[in-house]
Amino acid sequence: MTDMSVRIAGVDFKNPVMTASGTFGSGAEYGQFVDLNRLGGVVTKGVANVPWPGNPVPRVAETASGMLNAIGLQNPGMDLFISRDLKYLEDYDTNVIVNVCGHSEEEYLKVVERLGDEKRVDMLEINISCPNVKEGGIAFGTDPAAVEKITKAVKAKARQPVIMKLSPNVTDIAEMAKAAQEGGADCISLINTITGMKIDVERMRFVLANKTGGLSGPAIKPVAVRMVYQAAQAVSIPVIGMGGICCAQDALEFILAGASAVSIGTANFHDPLTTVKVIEGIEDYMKRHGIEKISQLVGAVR
Amino acid sequence: MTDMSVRIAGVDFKNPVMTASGTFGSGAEYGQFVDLNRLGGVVTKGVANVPWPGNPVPRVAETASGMLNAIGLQNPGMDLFISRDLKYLEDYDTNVIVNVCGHSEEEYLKVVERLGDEKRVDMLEINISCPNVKEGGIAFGTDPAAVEKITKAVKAKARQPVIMKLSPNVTDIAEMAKAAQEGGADCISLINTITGMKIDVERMRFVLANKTGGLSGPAIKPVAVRMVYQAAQAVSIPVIGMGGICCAQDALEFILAGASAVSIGTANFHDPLTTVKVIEGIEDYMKRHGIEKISQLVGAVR
Amino acid sequence: MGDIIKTKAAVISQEQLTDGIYSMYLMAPSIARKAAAGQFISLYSGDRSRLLPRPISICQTDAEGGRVRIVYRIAGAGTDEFSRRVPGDEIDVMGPLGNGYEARIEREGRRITDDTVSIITGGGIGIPPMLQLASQLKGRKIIVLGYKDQLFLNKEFEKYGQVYISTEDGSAGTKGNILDAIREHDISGDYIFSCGPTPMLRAVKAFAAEKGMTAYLSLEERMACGIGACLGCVCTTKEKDSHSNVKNARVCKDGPVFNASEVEI
Amino acid sequence: MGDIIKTKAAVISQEQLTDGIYSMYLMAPSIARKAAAGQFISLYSGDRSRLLPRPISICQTDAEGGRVRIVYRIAGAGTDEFSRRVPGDEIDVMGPLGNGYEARIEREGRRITDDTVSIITGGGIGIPPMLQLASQLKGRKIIVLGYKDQLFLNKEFEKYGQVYISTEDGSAGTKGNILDAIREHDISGDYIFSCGPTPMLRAVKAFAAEKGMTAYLSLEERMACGIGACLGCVCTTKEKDSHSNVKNARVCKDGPVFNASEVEI
Ligand SMILES: Cc1cc2nc3c(=O)[nH]c(=O)nc-3n(C[C@H](O)[C@H](O)[C@H](O)COP(=O)(O)OP(=O)(O)OC[C@H]3O[C@@H](n4cnc5c(N)ncnc54)[C@H](O)[C@@H]3O)c2cc1C
Ligand SMILES: Cc1cc2nc3c(=O)[nH]c(=O)nc-3n(C[C@H](O)[C@H](O)[C@H](O)COP(=O)(O)OP(=O)(O)OC[C@H]3O[C@@H](n4cnc5c(N)ncnc54)[C@H](O)[C@@H]3O)c2cc1C
Ligand SMILES: Cc1cc2nc3c(=O)[nH]c(=O)nc-3n(C[C@H](O)[C@H](O)[C@H](O)COP(=O)(O)O)c2cc1C
Ligand SMILES: Cc1cc2nc3c(=O)[nH]c(=O)nc-3n(C[C@H](O)[C@H](O)[C@H](O)COP(=O)(O)O)c2cc1C
Ligand code: FES
Ligand code: FES
Repeated sequence: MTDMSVRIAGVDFKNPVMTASGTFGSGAEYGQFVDLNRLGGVVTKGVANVPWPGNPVPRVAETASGMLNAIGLQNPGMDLFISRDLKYLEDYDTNVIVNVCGHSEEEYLKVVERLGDEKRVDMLEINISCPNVKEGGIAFGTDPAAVEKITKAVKAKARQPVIMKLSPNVTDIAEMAKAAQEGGADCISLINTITGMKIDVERMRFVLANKTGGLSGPAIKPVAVRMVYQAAQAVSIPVIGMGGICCAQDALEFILAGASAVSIGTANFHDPLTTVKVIEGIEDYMKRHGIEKISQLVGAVR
Repeated sequence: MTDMSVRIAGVDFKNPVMTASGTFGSGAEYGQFVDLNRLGGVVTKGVANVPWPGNPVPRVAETASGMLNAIGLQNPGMDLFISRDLKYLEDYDTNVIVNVCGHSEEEYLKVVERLGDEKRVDMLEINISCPNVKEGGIAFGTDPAAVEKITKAVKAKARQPVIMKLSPNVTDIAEMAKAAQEGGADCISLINTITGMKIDVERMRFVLANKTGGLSGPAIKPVAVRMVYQAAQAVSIPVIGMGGICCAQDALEFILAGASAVSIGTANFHDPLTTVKVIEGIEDYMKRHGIEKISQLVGAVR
Repeated sequence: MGDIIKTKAAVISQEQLTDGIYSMYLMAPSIARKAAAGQFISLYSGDRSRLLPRPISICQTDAEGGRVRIVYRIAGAGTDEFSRRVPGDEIDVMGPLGNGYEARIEREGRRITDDTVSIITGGGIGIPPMLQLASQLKGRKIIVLGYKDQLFLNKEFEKYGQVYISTEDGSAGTKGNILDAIREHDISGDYIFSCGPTPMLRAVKAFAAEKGMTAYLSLEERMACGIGACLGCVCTTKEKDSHSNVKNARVCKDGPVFNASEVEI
Repeated sequence: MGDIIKTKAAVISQEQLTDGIYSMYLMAPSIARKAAAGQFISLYSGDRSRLLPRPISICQTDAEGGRVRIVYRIAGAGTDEFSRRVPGDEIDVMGPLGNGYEARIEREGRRITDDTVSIITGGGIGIPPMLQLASQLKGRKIIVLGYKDQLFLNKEFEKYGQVYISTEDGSAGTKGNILDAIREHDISGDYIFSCGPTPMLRAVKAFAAEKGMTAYLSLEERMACGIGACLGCVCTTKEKDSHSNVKNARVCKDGPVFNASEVEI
């Protein structure tokens, strides 16, 4: 028997494969292609205390084996999110992880408190790493003292286990991981997108209205695997890895590097069945290599 | 007439297209494919005061639209470099930029002093950003105070104009660019490679003997363009841009973002004629857009 | 599970209509069966360095034959790749995507009858989706097609109504854009349907407002998912839309067809 | 300008020899004219996400016909892609690369005459380059081929000398590796040439040292440029080599063929 279940911060996952925030809505759209019951977890698009309009278009651009996005955390606000998106997810047997965003500590805390009462929320993922909003987001995620402070503040209010989502746009990821752990995080996830830019040379202007955007997809996978490895070496709390995962082999790179679970983002846009294919591929790999429990693979390459 | 010539730190280039250090040897091998006389400049592989053996193999690995390398600055030492590689370049009418590496300030300075007498050396590029050596390299390039200090030390001894080559593995590239300018650099170049990792999941081991390597190629272009833009906005000295350039359009992205010249690295491995094709493509673009002098394009998108 | 499917579609035929404009028939029965005028499909590149879908409007469907026709312009590497595919090759496609014209009209409680007069306008590469609309719409149809210089598809419209043409260089029809043609021929109707470059859509919107007509426009935006999940492709709406809770509708899912009065373009 | 060229080569034929092993003929006249046994070519993927060359040994050349034959194993995405190319398709190739066996022998001042006895050994996917060597080498040739289980190319060697076989599962020839076959048949000679997995090359080196024979080995290493510029593909040498000024020779340019006594493997 291959046992793909993992336990992260006291939460049981049927398998280590989830969706990456912002690439899967709250599951309704991709639910047309994949049975959400098969997923380890659904990580929702970032939600704030009030609706956010996001950035002007164009918001997305293709790059070599990747893409840039500058959605700017458009979201319908926590009230509609709870009454509609969380409600939709009630019918599924998968973990729900709500990604939380804010412009200030106060805004983050409003969402964290409000979600505290929601039974359908299994974990919170605090996005301190979005490169596409002027205030908040990445500003919190590139200074270890700020990471520790916001983590502490969130932990003081949170009723669910807290995942701190780290930015790759830093000199030393291990330091950021440690700061999150110091602050009391139950888990860290990484990487968010790497800040990038594309210029339309024929029209002599930026492709994205926001000038810069976040780079995701297979292009960034080597950077993500390296950072997950460094972070996992630096802390004792579990790590959720992501960045460019397209197939089971990619997911296994993250797990062998130290991730207890993985998230799949950009690849969904190319193939909506990616999550399920990755789950099946990991199972097949475990059988071929005679691995009984997936936990045996976590951090096995060091 | 399209005028592609540029002047950087008092040095005249017939066009803004050069090779990226470490990808072109000292020109002899690619000289079989391209006429070196056509290039704006040849930037040599990093050279140290004594021969360096570099890292164990495997040293290279392919990634999605990119590659990892962990050559570890293998080089024959400055004496053989001068007597053989510089001598070879004497026959060509192109600028010669020597990339300099070291484990300590002292080692950098030994090379800088020794090259001071060499007429064939038009500029020095100081590599404070190699992620593949334990000491020196990147350690100098990720702390602004260290960048300023090494720049000052090099400038005090250098007889040729000095380019400081910056690392992308930092939180704030503008700060690094300013530190180099503060230290008296004549020019900055960026980006060097981004630290990455690849795991062979079937064999459950790192693909590179050095575990980590530097990511280069089209995959990193959006990050490189963003950093060149940010650096060019932050300083008044000229910027040489690189990272994933494969065609004229790519090179023009860097120029429009603020680079006075560009270097081509990984793309040579895929197509040895890339440099010449880029030169021809830029010329064609200038004609189509009625641009007389390439300097009109530098930083034109902001 | 849903109505949208992702599948491999075999290329049945590939034909160049004019410089850089191609017509391709794909075998995709489940899409052909369901697709309505104004909907689109996403085509995926076979090259692993190009991950995002290329949205292309459905130009014609043949439900019985299982065929979907697209007409497209080479705009970059992806469309260039598609133009090189030959019969027998396969392309990954997803569809049908978005809401077509009739779905939107119905939702608004309107009805097109045999007495309705519709002006169907397309500009440049916005012309192809209008062919399916022209073939399906009830009532009388007046068709106005705008080109830069070289004409394509115009003959195929003739069986559905009177066709007027405008060209920027005046080489055929009215010199100017489709609004010039509409004014020159004093064309009027109950509805106006339009797909084309944004300046043209803006002009159509203004014209419709001026004449008190109802206008439906098909918008374009850069997409990543094509199914409403990523919020990449929004357009600004006049009122808060129910999904976003801000004034941002998704072109891929809520559109691409919108009532001109509900969007800011 | 140099001897190495990069060119598009048309696929002439593609044939599966056994599970996962393919034989392909390419039309590349300028490479065919110059290539010597032991040299290799770099093949480039048509997919923009895979940038690095795939080095593949030359298995046979036909200078007049302009054809180059390679025999390769599907090891990953690149070789899988090549195996799907059909006659008429084109592949970007560069070559001929590296130093072959004869160049190395000559450089060392040795000569192979009609009286020389050579043992030619290949293991697995190291067998293909030995075919060209077997066809060109003077003197008497004893050929020892090592397989896991399924044989390929072995018949084609028969016209050049006595062929001995080893298989890991014992399904043909000696059960074991090529050294077991050599010992079983008490094979000896003046030179031993070898290409195959590193453990086999190590065993050949030790065997040659023990018997006082000269051994030439063809090494493999991950490559980026394939022409000596990037220093990606080095092997450790006993002495400082003149290019690196450290004990690192480039497999792509200084090799892939080395005298066993000069390299540490
Ligand atoms: C709803 C909709 C329907 C369309 N219908 C048609 C049609 O019927 N015929 C036709 O020729 N074209 C149509 N287009 C435009 C078509 O999608 C683009 O021309 C095509 O995506 C360009 O891809 P490329 O790889 O050739 O160009 P590149 O410029 O290399 O593409 C790079 C990226 O930008 C995106 N992109 C580039 N141009 C556009 C654009 N105009 N709109 C949206 N994304 C773009 C691509 O999808 C890709 O992700 C439609 C667009 C939309 C949104
Ligand atoms: C001098 C030389 C001669 C060779 N001759 C042959 C031959 O005649 N027949 C044959 O089947 N194989 C040969 N190989 C091995 C062949 O190069 C690899 O199997 C092939 O590159 C794998 O590419 P891939 O895309 O299928 O695999 P992937 O694993 O997807 O390749 C990923 C990257 O790793 C490199 N790589 C993977 N395996 C090897 C390897 N063993 N050696 C070097 N690079 C590798 C690839 O070139 C590519 O850059 C030779 C290798 C060398 C160095
Ligand atoms: C369109 C898009 C929207 C995203 N939105 C969010 C978000 O709201 N919150 C967040 O924490 N990360 C967001 N991300 C980052 C992803 O969750 C993920 O960290 C990143 O894309 C790397 O994974 P990938 O390469 O698999 O996409 C977004 C990414 C994309 C592409
Ligand atoms: C194989 C290899 C070797 C390199 N060696 C050096 C070096 O010696 N010194 C240096 O400053 N940069 C070195 N670099 C970095 C390149 O000069 C360049 O900054 C980087 O590769 C990004 O450009 P590219 O994407 O065009 O390759 C090396 C890069 C590669 C791929
Ligand atoms: S493309 Fe993702 S929401 Fe429209
Ligand atoms: S592959 Fe570049 S030196 Fe051999």
